[in-house]
This record gives sequence, structure tokens and C-alpha cells, in this order.
Amino acid sequence: MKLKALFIAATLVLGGILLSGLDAVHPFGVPGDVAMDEYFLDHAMEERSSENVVTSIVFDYRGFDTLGESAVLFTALCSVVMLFRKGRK
Amino acid sequence: MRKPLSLVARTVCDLFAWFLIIFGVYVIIHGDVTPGGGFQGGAIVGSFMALLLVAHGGDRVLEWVKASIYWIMLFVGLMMFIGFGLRGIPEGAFFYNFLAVPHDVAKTMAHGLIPFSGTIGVMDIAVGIEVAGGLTVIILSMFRGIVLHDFADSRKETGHDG
Amino acid sequence: MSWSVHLPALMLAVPLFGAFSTPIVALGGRRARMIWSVLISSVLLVLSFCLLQYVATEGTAVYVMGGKAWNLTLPSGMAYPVRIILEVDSFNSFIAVIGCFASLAGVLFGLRFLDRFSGKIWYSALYFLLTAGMLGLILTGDLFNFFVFLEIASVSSFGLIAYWRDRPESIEASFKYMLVSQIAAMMVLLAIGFLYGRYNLLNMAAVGKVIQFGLAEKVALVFMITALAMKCGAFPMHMWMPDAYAEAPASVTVLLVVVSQASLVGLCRIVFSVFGSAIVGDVVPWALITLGMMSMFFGVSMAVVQHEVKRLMGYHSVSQVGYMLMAFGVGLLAMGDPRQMADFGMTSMKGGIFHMVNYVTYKGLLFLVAGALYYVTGTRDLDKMGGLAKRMPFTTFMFVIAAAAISGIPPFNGFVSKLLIYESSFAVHPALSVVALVTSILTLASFVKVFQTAFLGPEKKEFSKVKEVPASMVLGMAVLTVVILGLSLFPTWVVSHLVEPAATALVDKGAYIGAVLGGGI
Amino acid sequence: MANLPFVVVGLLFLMGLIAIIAENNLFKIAIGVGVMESAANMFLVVLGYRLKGDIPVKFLPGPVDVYVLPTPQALTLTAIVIALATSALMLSLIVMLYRHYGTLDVREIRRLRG
Repeated sequence: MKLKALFIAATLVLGGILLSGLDAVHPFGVPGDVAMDEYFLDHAMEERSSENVVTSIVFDYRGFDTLGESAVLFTALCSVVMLFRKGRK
Repeated sequence: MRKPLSLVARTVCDLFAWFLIIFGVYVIIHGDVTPGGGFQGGAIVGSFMALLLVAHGGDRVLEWVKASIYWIMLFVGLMMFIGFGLRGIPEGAFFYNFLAVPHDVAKTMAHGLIPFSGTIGVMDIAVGIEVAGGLTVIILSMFRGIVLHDFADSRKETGHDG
Repeated sequence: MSWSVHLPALMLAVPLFGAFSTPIVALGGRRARMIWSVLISSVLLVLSFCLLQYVATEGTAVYVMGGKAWNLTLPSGMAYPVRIILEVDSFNSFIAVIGCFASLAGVLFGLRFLDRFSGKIWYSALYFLLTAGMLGLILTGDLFNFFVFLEIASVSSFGLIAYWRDRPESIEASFKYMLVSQIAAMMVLLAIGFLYGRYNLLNMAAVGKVIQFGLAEKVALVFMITALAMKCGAFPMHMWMPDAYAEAPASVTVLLVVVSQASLVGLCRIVFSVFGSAIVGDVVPWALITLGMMSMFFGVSMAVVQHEVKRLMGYHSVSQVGYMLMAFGVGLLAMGDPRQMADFGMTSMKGGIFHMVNYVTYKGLLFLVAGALYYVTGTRDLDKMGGLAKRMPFTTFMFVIAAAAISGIPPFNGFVSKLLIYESSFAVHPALSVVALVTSILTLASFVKVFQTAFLGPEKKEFSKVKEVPASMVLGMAVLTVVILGLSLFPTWVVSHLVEPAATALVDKGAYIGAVLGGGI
Repeated sequence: MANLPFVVVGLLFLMGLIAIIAENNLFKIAIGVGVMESAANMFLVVLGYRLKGDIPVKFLPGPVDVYVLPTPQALTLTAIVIALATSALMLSLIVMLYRHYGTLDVREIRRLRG
């Protein structure tokens, strides 16, 4: 029981650090620098002629993340199928 | 979990499930034009199998469904996706969008025509197929895992010391 | 010249493509699957050697994913990169080569090791995804991409630890590791969110250039260090490591060792290349040093009392990770002024990097030997084993090399890197090197105990019919033994040609940024 | 309280973390992990908001001058699929743990291992 209390205390300390840091990022609704996102908003239509800027980021500007992401999905699939395999094969 | 629901639920589910797929495919295909995309559309199509499992009870669905279709969908989607990625290497870097219509050409096209957005649209559909097949396979094997609880023979694999 | 330009991308595309196509190739039967997995891991090893050679000649290799040209880091009219950039300097490529060696050893060992079990198609698919995740962790230069590959490596290791699903312990070990790993991954995501919120940049080099040490960056650093220390099994959250390493099949544990080192590489990359000189004050270095010392001491003190072979080696892993954390803490401490840096900072960085490489080789070999014992005797408990030396000559020979290397006996590579760490930590404070020496002696004591009980001693009657492990398993172990001997017989060449440039590349933040942003700071 | 959303994200993350540690039932731990993951996703989305910003799709009717930042939404898309994958695997492990130990209580499972 003592270990669990220790862990909860550690979590509260971590939470305090987190909350203090969260205020310091930037006031809500007013992001500091927006250079990268302005580039995406301006050039998504012009270079890649796709209206949905988010999709153009997901599949073209940061397409390698999406490859990693479908790899994560494939990993979870292989693990689940391996976990529930029929046994003797 | 394995007993089918009442007649009303089953008929409503039969009717609704197919419209679900149509909506899912719409979201996948219009990924680069309207908010949506491969993953969201694939998840919608993936929920088709979950709906059937709940409504019709597991045993009848497991006999009815052929899992190989979803495995083929999974691998077709994956291979298309990584294939288009690798196909970009000769032109530019690894994930280069070699099919995109450059802006000056897009201007000359007839007004109102949405120019082809290159590999974004194609990868969108590939990921949609892959996620739809993958989620269905996950749901089916998790369901088979719960049912597996009762298979007596496969409980213990030989070869363990424990 | 043209194809070797795409090396960083191929290093990640080949394992991912191999993993996606393994179930398709496996339709052709058991032999097709085996040939395919050996082919993929050997191609990967060759690619990593070419990458090492390419980086040695061309300097830091930068690869832009999806750009018109592979080196077009800055799109027109932008001061900072927009796409995902893989950045490989001599530090990354050296660790990637060792990672590919461990992956090849695990594949060769796993061919016959899992004969009695089913589900080997998914096992080999997950194995290559774990390799891809490990290589992605090492090679990437983008913060969010680092998180994605951290997740690939974690999810595939959950599945692989739970491979023997009929053993209750392995399912529980996998679940315990999953909890710790998910908390760590979400803390990494929060830290990346902090850095993105402040600077709207996701590229490590670009963030490294504009970073000031404000409150949000401090919190991001705290979160990143605690999360990655959790992932590589440092002291406070190390409970999952002995369980996960003991319950997973031996050929998976070899890769788990490398994945924990890959998250340590990520920790170094963020501490040295992103924060680097921005860290003011002694709090962070001393935190790393105390973390390392506690891991060292508690790890080895728990290890001496263990009875199970693999749990004993799991606790040794915790203490060995402590060595590296201490070495990098000392390096960071000396980062401030160049005189201290030249005096002991560089030696501790060289010691840390060389020890990271040695740790992967001999710890992987130890786990393979434990797997061979399990394959032959069917049990992991030391008390039941005895007198196996006569029947298993190759395995005994390799165990002696690995045990000598881990306890730092002079001719072997473990001694070289530990000596570098003793020297540098002594200059900071004598107590550090005393703790390191005590840990090394306790390691030696526990491995002599393992050697005496398992290999020497009277011949047990139930193990009379025991014969040597199949050839492919011995070949798998031989790969790692050759690497250990290679590192031990030519220490001066290895330190001057491989470890020295790696240490300078890691410490020199300006070169790291210059490679991406072009033209230095 | 200009950035109230950030405080909400912090509290949600803390609740998830405490749920993981303090709970004894396996399913509640899985829910705690899910809450923590959605808190991290929400943190990314909240970072990208701009006052009176519109969704970043270009051909929308009506005049639009300020767009919401698109990159956090792309990152959140990836993080959501990762959260899906980990929760699928976690629930499968819980099914297997229940099959082996017959209980969902973490205390029983830890005591059996000793």
C-alpha cells in the first residue's frame, strides 16, 4: 500500500510541473510563431492542389509519419492475431 | 455476446450497415477535398463488421464472413501505400509526390475541375482500404479470442516448462 | 553515388517493406519465410555498413522525406525546414550498424529456437517491425517522427514479449511493460507538444538553433528525460525490465536490449543536440549522474540474489544502463567550459558511447546463451542446471567470452569502455568511480556463480542426453561473438576511427544544425 | 484564466495517470490509459487553435481570413490511430490475463507471480 501512495505523490509532483509548464507555452488562441503552418496553408493549394491542407500534410509533407502510423496499426494487428492464434499449426 | 439480438435490431442493422459502408467509402474518396481522409473513412467502414457482430451474435457471423477478403484488403492497401512511397525515389526523395499537377498546368484546366492532387488522393484510398481491412481483422480476431476461451485442446501448447 | 544518396530512407524502407510482405512470402511455406527473414536482415546489415562508410566520407548525411531533391532541406523562402528530415552523423550510423548486427543474430537464433511453437509468421513480421522501430529511433531527425517510431518499437515489443501466450508470466510481463511504456510515450508526446507550441518547429536541428531555456523548455526536458529513462530501464521505473527480458523469447530479448539503447540514443540526441549548450546550471547533469548511480547499484545488488538465469541478466541490464547514464551525465557536466571538456568530458562521452555499443553485443550474447540453455534443458532455474560444459562446448565458449566482457576483464571490450568511464568519473568525484568499480566486481561475482552452477559442477542425470544446440542457433551466437572479439582485439582502431568521431559529432551541436540549415549557426 | 483549455488538458492527463496507478481493476487501468492518451491528443489540438480561425480546408463558402493551424491536427490524426492500436492490444492482453488468472484484480495477479 505504501508503494502506491509514493507513486501517487510522485504523480502529483509531476502534475504540478506539468500545469506550471502548460501556462508558459503560449496563451490559448494566440500561437507564437506560425511560420511552418503559414507555409502549409499557402503552398498546399499551389504545389499539391489539394484543398484539405490537413490531408496534404498527412500524406505528402509528413507522409513518412503516416507510413509509420500504418506500421503501428499493422503491428497491433499482428500482435492481436498472434495472441489469439489457434495454437498447434 | 454470441446470441443474436431481437428481430427489430437485426433488421435495422442489416439496413443501416450498408449505408454505413457507402458513407465510409465517400469519406475515403473525398479525402483531399473535404475534411476526412483515409483513416477516418477506414474506421467507418471497419465499424460495419462490429455492427454485424453485435446484432447477429458472433457464431452466425463467424460462419458467414470470409476473413480472407479483409486480409487481401489489408495487404493491397499496405503494398499500394509503401509502393507509391518507394516509387517516389527515382523522381525525388522517398515519399515524393510525383503525380501532382503543377500549379501552372492546373490553372489552364477547365474552371470547376479540381486538379488531380497526385499521390495524396491515391495514398488516401490505399490507407482507407488498409484501415478498413485491418480494423475488421482486429475485431474478428478479438472476438474469436473471447470465444477461444472454450476451446479445450488449444489451451496448452506443448514445449513449455511451466 | 546516386543510389547511396537514398541510404537513410532505404535503411527504414527495407525493414518496413520486409515486415509488410512477410505474411505474403510465408504463404510459400516455412522455408520461404526463413530465407526471407535471413535475406532481409543481411541486406539491412550491408546497407548499414554502406551508410557508415558514406557518412565517414561525406560527413553528416541529411535526407528530406518527400522533397523534390534529397537534400532540399529549406523550401523556397523559408528559414526553417518543413518536411521530415533524417539526419545521420557518425554517432547514429555507428549505433545503427550494431543494431543491425543484433537483429541478424536474433533472426539466425530464432530460426530453430521456436520450432515447437506456432504463430511464427506473425513473430517474424513483428520482429522486423521492431527492427524498423529501433532503426527509426536511431536515424530520425524529426521530433514527431521520433515519437512514431518509439510507438512502433513499443507496440511490437508488447506483442513479442507476449509471444508465449500460454505462460501467464509472459502475458503479465507484457502488460506491465505496456503500462510503463504508454505513460512514457504520452510524456514524450507532451514534451514534443511543448516544443512545437513554443517554436512551431518539429525538426530537431531547427529547434536546437532557436531554443532558449525558458520554463516550458525546462518542463519539456524533465518530461523527455523521465520518459526515456523509463524506457531504457533506469532506476525508479525499472521493475518491468527484468520481467520483460526474462519472459520474452531469447531472440526477442536481443532486440529489446537494442531498443532500450535506441531510446538512450534518443535521450542523448535530445539532451546534446537539441538542448546542448542551452542547459544552464548543474541540475540536469547531476540528475543524470545520480539516476545512473542508483540504477547501477540497485540493479546489481538485486542481480546477485537471483536464481533464474534471465532475470539475473535482466537486473544486470539495469545496472549497465546506469553506467551509460552516468557517463553522459559527466559529459553534460563538463559541457560548460572547454577546459573541463578537454580534460575529462570527451573521455566520458567516448566511454559512454563505446559502452553503449559493447553493452548491446555482450548482453545480447548472454541472453542468447540463456535461450540456448532454455532450449536444451527446458528450464531457466539455475539450481536445476549443472555440468553442461562438456555437452555444449560452443555455448560454453561463447558464454565465457560474454561473461568476461560484461565484468570488464582486461582483454575484452567491456574493460576498455569501463576504464574510460572510471577515468572521467574519477575526475568529477571519486565516489562515482568507487560505485562503478563495486558494481563491476558484483557483476563479476554473479556471473562466476552462473558459470559455476550452470556449466561446471557434477553432471546431472536428467541432462545426460543433452546435445549442442542446432547449427543456426550457434551461428546466431557466433555473429555476436565475432563482433565482441572484433571490438576487443582492435580497441585503439575502434576508439580512434569509430568512437572518437561519434563523440565529437554528438557534442558538436553547431555541425548538427549546420547540416540541416546549411552554413552553420 | 486565458488558457483554461491548457489547465483542463493538464488535469485530464493527471486523472488518467492517477487512474492507472490507483486502480485495481484491469479494465479501469485500460480506461485510465485511454483518458491519458486523449488528454495528450487534446493538448496537441489545443496548441493549434487561433482565435476565430476556420478549419484549414480551402474551398469553403464565405470569406475566410484566419485559418486554424493544420499541423497539430495532422499530428493528432497519427496519435489517435496509435491510441487505437495500443488500446486494441491492451484489451486483448486483458482477455488473456483473465483467461490465465480468472480474475481482473491487479492484486491477485501480482501476488501469484511473487
